[in-house]
Amino acid sequence: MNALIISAIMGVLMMFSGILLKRKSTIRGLALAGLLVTIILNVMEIYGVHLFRINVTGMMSFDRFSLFFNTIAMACTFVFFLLSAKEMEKVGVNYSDYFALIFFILSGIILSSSFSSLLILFLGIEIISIPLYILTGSDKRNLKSNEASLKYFLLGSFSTGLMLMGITLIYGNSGSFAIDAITNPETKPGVLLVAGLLLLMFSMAFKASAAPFHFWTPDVYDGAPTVFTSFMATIVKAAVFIAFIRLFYHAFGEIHNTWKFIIAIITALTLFIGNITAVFQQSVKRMLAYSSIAQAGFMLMAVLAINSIGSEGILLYTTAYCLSTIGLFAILVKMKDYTFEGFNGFAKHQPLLAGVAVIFLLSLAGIPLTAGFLAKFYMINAVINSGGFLWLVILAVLMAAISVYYYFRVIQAMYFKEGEAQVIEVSTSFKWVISLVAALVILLGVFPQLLFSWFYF
Amino acid sequence: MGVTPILFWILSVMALFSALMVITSKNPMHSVIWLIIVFFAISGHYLLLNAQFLAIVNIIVYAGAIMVLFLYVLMLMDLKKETEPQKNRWLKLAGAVAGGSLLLVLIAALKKADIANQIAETRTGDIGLIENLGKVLFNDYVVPFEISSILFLSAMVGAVVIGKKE
Amino acid sequence: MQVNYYIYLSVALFCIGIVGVLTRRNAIIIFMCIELMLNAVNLLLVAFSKMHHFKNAAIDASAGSDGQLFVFFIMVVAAAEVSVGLAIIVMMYRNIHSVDINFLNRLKH
Amino acid sequence: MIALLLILIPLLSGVVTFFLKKENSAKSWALFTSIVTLSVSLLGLTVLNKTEMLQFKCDWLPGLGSSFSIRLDGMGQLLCLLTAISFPLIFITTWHRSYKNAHNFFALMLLSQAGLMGVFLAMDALLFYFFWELALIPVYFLASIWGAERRIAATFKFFIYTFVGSLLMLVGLIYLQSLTPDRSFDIKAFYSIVLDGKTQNWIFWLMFVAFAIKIPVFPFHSWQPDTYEQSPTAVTMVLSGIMVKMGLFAVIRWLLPVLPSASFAYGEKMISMWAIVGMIYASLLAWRQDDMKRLIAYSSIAHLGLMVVAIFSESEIGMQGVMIQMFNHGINILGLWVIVEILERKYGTRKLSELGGLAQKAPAMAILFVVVALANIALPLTNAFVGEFMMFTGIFTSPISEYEMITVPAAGLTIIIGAIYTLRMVQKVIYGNTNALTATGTDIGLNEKLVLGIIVILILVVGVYPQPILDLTKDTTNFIINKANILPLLKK
Amino acid sequence: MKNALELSYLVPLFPLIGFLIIGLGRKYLSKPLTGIIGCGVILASFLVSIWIFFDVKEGNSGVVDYFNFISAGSLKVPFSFQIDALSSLFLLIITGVGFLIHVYSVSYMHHESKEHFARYFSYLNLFVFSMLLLVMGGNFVILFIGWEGVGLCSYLLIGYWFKNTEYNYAARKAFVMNRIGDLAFLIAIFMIIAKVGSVNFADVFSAEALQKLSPSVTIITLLLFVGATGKSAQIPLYTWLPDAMAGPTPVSALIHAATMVTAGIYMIARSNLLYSLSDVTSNIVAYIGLATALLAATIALKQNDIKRVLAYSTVSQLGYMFLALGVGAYTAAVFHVMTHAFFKALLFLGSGSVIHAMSGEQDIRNMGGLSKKLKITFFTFTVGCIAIAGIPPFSGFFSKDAILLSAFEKNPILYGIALFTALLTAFYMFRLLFVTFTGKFRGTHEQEHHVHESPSLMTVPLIILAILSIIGGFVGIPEVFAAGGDKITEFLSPVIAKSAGHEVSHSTEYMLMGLSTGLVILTIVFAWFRFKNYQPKEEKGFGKVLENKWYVDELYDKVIANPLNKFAGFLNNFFERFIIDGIVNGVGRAVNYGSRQIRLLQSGQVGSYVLLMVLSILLLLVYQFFIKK
Repeated sequence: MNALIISAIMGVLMMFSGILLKRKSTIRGLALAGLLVTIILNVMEIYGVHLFRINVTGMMSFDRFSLFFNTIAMACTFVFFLLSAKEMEKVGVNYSDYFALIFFILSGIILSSSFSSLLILFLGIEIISIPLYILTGSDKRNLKSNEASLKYFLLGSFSTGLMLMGITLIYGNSGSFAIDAITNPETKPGVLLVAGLLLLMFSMAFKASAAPFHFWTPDVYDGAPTVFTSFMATIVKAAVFIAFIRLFYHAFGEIHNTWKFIIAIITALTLFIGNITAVFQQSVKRMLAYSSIAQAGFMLMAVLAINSIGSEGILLYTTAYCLSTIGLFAILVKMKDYTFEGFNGFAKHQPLLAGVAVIFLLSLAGIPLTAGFLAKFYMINAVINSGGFLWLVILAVLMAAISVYYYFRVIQAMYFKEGEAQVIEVSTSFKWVISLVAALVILLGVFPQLLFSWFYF
Repeated sequence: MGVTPILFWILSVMALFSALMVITSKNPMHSVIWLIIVFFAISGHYLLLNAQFLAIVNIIVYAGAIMVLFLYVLMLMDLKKETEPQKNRWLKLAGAVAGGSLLLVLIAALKKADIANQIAETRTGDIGLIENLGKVLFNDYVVPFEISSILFLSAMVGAVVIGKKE
Repeated sequence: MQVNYYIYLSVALFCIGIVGVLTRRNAIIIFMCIELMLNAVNLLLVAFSKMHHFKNAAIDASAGSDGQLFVFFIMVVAAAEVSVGLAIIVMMYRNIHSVDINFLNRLKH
Repeated sequence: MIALLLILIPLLSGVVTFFLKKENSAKSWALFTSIVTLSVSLLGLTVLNKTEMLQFKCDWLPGLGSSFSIRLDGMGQLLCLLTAISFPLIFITTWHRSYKNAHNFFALMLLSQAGLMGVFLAMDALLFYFFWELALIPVYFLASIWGAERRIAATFKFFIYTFVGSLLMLVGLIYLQSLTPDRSFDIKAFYSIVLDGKTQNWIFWLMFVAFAIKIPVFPFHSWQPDTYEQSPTAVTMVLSGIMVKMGLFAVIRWLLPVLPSASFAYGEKMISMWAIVGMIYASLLAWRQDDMKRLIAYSSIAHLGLMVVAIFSESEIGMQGVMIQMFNHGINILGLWVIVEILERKYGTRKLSELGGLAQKAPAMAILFVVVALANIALPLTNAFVGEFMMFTGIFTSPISEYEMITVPAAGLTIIIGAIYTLRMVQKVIYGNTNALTATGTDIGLNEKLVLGIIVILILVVGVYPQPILDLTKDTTNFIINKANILPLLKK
Repeated sequence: MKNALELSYLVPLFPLIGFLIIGLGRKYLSKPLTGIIGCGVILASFLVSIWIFFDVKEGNSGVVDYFNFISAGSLKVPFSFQIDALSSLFLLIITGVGFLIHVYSVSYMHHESKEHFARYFSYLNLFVFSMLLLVMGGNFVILFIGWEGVGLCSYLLIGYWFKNTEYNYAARKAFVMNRIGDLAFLIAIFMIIAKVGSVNFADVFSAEALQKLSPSVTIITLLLFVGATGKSAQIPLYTWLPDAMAGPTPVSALIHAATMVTAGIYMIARSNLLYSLSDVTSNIVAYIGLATALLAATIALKQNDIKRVLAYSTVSQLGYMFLALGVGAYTAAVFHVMTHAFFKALLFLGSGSVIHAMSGEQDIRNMGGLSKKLKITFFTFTVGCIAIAGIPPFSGFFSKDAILLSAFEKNPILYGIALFTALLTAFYMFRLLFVTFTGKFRGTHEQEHHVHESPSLMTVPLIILAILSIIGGFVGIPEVFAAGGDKITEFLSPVIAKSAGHEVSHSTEYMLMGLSTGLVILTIVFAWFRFKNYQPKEEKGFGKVLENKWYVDELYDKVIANPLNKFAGFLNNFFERFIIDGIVNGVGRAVNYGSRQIRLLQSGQVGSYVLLMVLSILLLLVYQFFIKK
């Protein structure tokens, strides 16, 4: 609750900061400070410090899982700010508004990680989506940005329609929006419930960019300004997954036999399409868009597993995935040429950046000693421990092997090929931060309990 | 057959017919008009279900504000009906067939719902009255209500960001 | 009225909306069709709300009002969405002087 | 303690090497630490009975049922010794070769050594997997950065190929873990699982594919000749001398004892047959190669095929043969690669058709080369004879085999073809008359003499008196065979 | 004084030390020193061997264990030597003849450079070492070690002049052919291990073990025999031996005539208890031996290379020995090994002397009339020819007679063919003698001018061997001549059980001896008339077939080597590239192709995205509600 309110207030503050503050660095500083405060207050809430006592009438519950995830999401946002906030200046003139929108999105993220009513889920998802439509289109004179924005908007609203139909049907069956009152374990799930559940699943799959509802993802991620792609491909997607898991764990966990297979199909399709399509991409940015679909396939395995390993794993997965992808995007933003060829000879000119990029790529590919490996490991472990679906696991690892193909193309370009990779000036502080992020990725890959011991205290 | 069913059927036919007209009209302006008629028909349904508050809000917000906005934008763009080139016929057909099949599947599935024969009370029940809804809204739903303000704020910021000339 | 009539009606409207989205090229019309879908949902929600009220009024006098409130929130969201959506469409129109979604083809493959 | 040191020394010194910018200091440092590692490994041999010196265990991922548990058993001792011996030899051999960004090269080499050590020491399945990959990745970079012209495609194929395998293995390991009573990755837990045949079959194939790719067993071998050809020779040495042993090792430690009935069901009947087909196939191919690296690669496939057959014969003698042969093959092939490295550096070619007459120009090299080549064809009194003899005996007298009169002669054909291609290689390289390229040849230098000398001495010593090694691995073998042998169960 | 058995390790140790010293010090040792060390170590071995021989004669035989070579599980292979009558006899032959050949070599190889000279002697010493291991080995594995070791040395020495590609091929051929036999030998060893659990001769030939082995004794003995055909150049693996003449002549004398090639005989004689269990194998051994003897003899008729004639003659004589083994006359076979070692070494060294005199010329068509200039060589060569032809009282007569007699007992037809072969032998040997040493000189003037008798280091061994060829047969005088004259049978009886005595009557025996001697002398006379004034001419018809060795090499090439090579080429160029690697790369390409196709789904059109989404929803709903049970 602390974080929700503070981030909303921060959003408002940032809205006005554009008028009051002239220097962009001050705005950035304010945002960073505000976010830091939010994080601290959120952590304090974990330790029982509640700034606000509000009766939420059972519509939200800030349990350890959600608070913990919120911390991760905000910490990743913090990293994102540190690495890329400066780049947002280049997008357009409304510098402070971008921060405001991001803070609003953070509120939405907090909502969708702590809802216990479908209404809050709906609101949370919408609060995430609407600012995103705008951020996507924020580079107003760039036709690609425009196009992406409109596509995202049209398809997003369409999926909102699906979601609402789903919620309605569920409501028709159970007469309540509270997620723990939706299913009745004693009776067989009614047709309305199943239909609603599926429609809800499809719309969540859409938000999580799972195949076959992923079509918006490459276009939007490609068209959006790269800084915002970085944000929405990581933190936002992570939040959607947390919402997804929360919903299916709490609301539909008891009737998992009805939907598990469908999820398995979606997971399989996502893994397949995401990985296979990424292979042929020529632009690293677009490749990362497909890779985010592919990673979503892995994260869906936590939804499929609905067990504690899966929930634990999704936290690690989102952390690993967010850190790596944000780091990679932060480097990508600095590049003049987003194609693979643009990276040729990068290692020679920027050995440090190339080195950390390798770590991020290895993490995304799931190579041991990086957080990405343990994340994938958790997912596989979760599915295997939930019983069945070995075929899916095997498909997943085969696809992971394919993912190596396109991630390593970047490594090959950087290290093994000759070329003149063009890079914008990078500051020393940027190098420090990104090295720390890379170190964190490795640290989490070797000692993931650093994350979990905190989770379990 | 009482008045209620008759009204129900009239309103339903009206809504469906207007909805079909929305998607088939060549002229976007006509589509808007037809859509407004759909909203009126739906408001009629709300009244029939004794949800007066929503009926009014629907008229004001949807048929009023939103549709006017649409009209305004359309007029701003001055879209003639010729300007909308028709989609590939096969794609259209595919779209229609897909939507139709979805309808069939959903109805075939939901037909078996165990609540199918329950009654949605019409013309009675006072939960749809402003007073009652207001009580619930400001007692139980005050948090979401406040949260929706975040939504509005962000939409506002967004509209400004997008709309403002640089 | 039996609730299944409302179900059929709403589903029909919903699907008409979908067909509209599928068959039209004008972004505004498509957006209108999405609004149509939302309205179908609203109608169904109200119907369910009244159904639950009818069933549970004895236990809880305000039973079913949450459905109607949900409709209220949907309208709120729809209004916000429309404002943003139309802004985006207008921005698009400013750049390419068209609202034809078939022209949205710079990003593909 | 010793076990931990074996991993830590190369790991830490590898990390340190990244920061040594001068080529010579990186080189010397790498050589120095690898010799330290060797000494530690030798020290390990002297304290065979002090188990507390040879093992180390601490918590690592308690939530996942995994711990950092390493132990030096007989088989581990042997393979760690092989690893420890190989690296100094590799460094000495390539002493005069100059690498671009040498510090990175040596750092990655040391890291791969740490990975290899870890694989041989790990007593925890997850840890094992970690090291398995840790060994692979530096090698991938080494080969891709410092390799030959077509390195990128070739090593990439290698990497993806092996990565697919190891991921499947990971699935298998996790599956096994989910079946252990206490959800643990500990090897003891794995050994205590009792599974029905059907489950075993599933997991068996998942894991075996990984090992088969690594070994490689026909028809999963196609990455190998390309990779060997394209990698810098120092890396090829690591790859073929030690890394392929990982596959065999893993089969022995993680497959046979854990999934005995599936191993029994497929190993002897199916895999052995394949391996034998592969042996003959690879031998025939080796016969037709012109590039020495490819020739040796195919020859290695043939030799490893025999080891696979011997492993699945599940006989004690055969298994002992495999153990000693893992060591021997590592030493022998290292010797061959040293020769290749020398030839390539001196004459710029590895093509048999372009070499010749070096016996006149480089008699010392020729002699050492011949000894190594003879070891490659398992001539008696060389180390390989002991291994191959025992393996063949094991296969022939295997308690589970029914077709020994077919398998052994078929596998034995490779003895003949092996002689053909190895002698062909010897002949083309050192015999005949010199040509324009080799006419100016000179004999090998002191460091190369030293390396080849050590290798030849190892070849002969083990060939004449292999008993110490056999004694070293006896307990491991007994244990594995007892775990793997399900004949008593079947009889019941 | 210690027991000789305990010092038996010295016998192979000396040559090993010699090998190491010469091999490692090849750059530093002068040629004379190399020669002295090389010969000295063999002499030392020879002396120890003599001592051992007499010790054994005293009845002092046994097995000496040194250390565990391999001990794993139930398999225990000790490194042990078995010293008994058979091995001590072979020790004498090997070290004795070996010593003479070493001495001969010092002079024969004197024109080689220092290092190559040393290389030669180190190989030679290594060979002796391996050969000693072979005959001393107390079990099959040690025997096998020596067995392959001698193969290796043979390889190294055939290819001694490594610049010559032809020679290298010959060396490789020898090694590979031997390996084919070795494989069979190995399998036999495995079978013995499987049945008996031990490889020690003492265990394998015990009554209990023989009982266990008897069900599969035929296959085991056959496999052992295949091994022997490789080493001892019998059909079908004989073709390497004539080619092996590429090596220096003393090598041919030592390895390819006197010692190594008789390893097969030794091995079968060693396993005589096994062979007597299987009639089938014995018959096969006899027939193969006889066929080889005949075939090689016919080829030898038309060969013009002096060493090749001798090589085929060796093959033929080895066939004889196998005939003896096959008919159960193990002693006769061993006896023939001994006499053959004497006279064949003599002949080879003699030919070496001729070649030496002719400055490397080996074609007898370019010789002739050498008897005048090479008196000692001519004389000793003649002795060798008489011995091999089997004219009493030369050594060949006794051993050959023993074989013929045994063959006669077994089957007169065998005897007939064997006798015919003996006649052929006499014919081609004397053809060789006459063509080389009589008539007119047919070489170039330069050669003629150069021809000279070899130095004494070469002639003395010739003379010693000639004496041995003359008197060597007296250790096996048939019982008909002198009771108790057959000392060799007596001596070998602990290893090879004495047969009950010949069944044929003395008169028959006399008649047979007379017949063979008479016919041989007639043949020699015939050869004299035919070849005393030999002029070379083109061979035609059958002669050409013989000159081309029945085209067996070509046949092998066509039927085995070429198809195999082509098959390997097919595998390399097609199967590996397009099937194995093709599938792997194909997977990659399929992924790439799939990527290009699937990416088309991403058409960029919102309409198609929605359509695809709706269709997916439709399918999933249909699955959930109407298909899923």
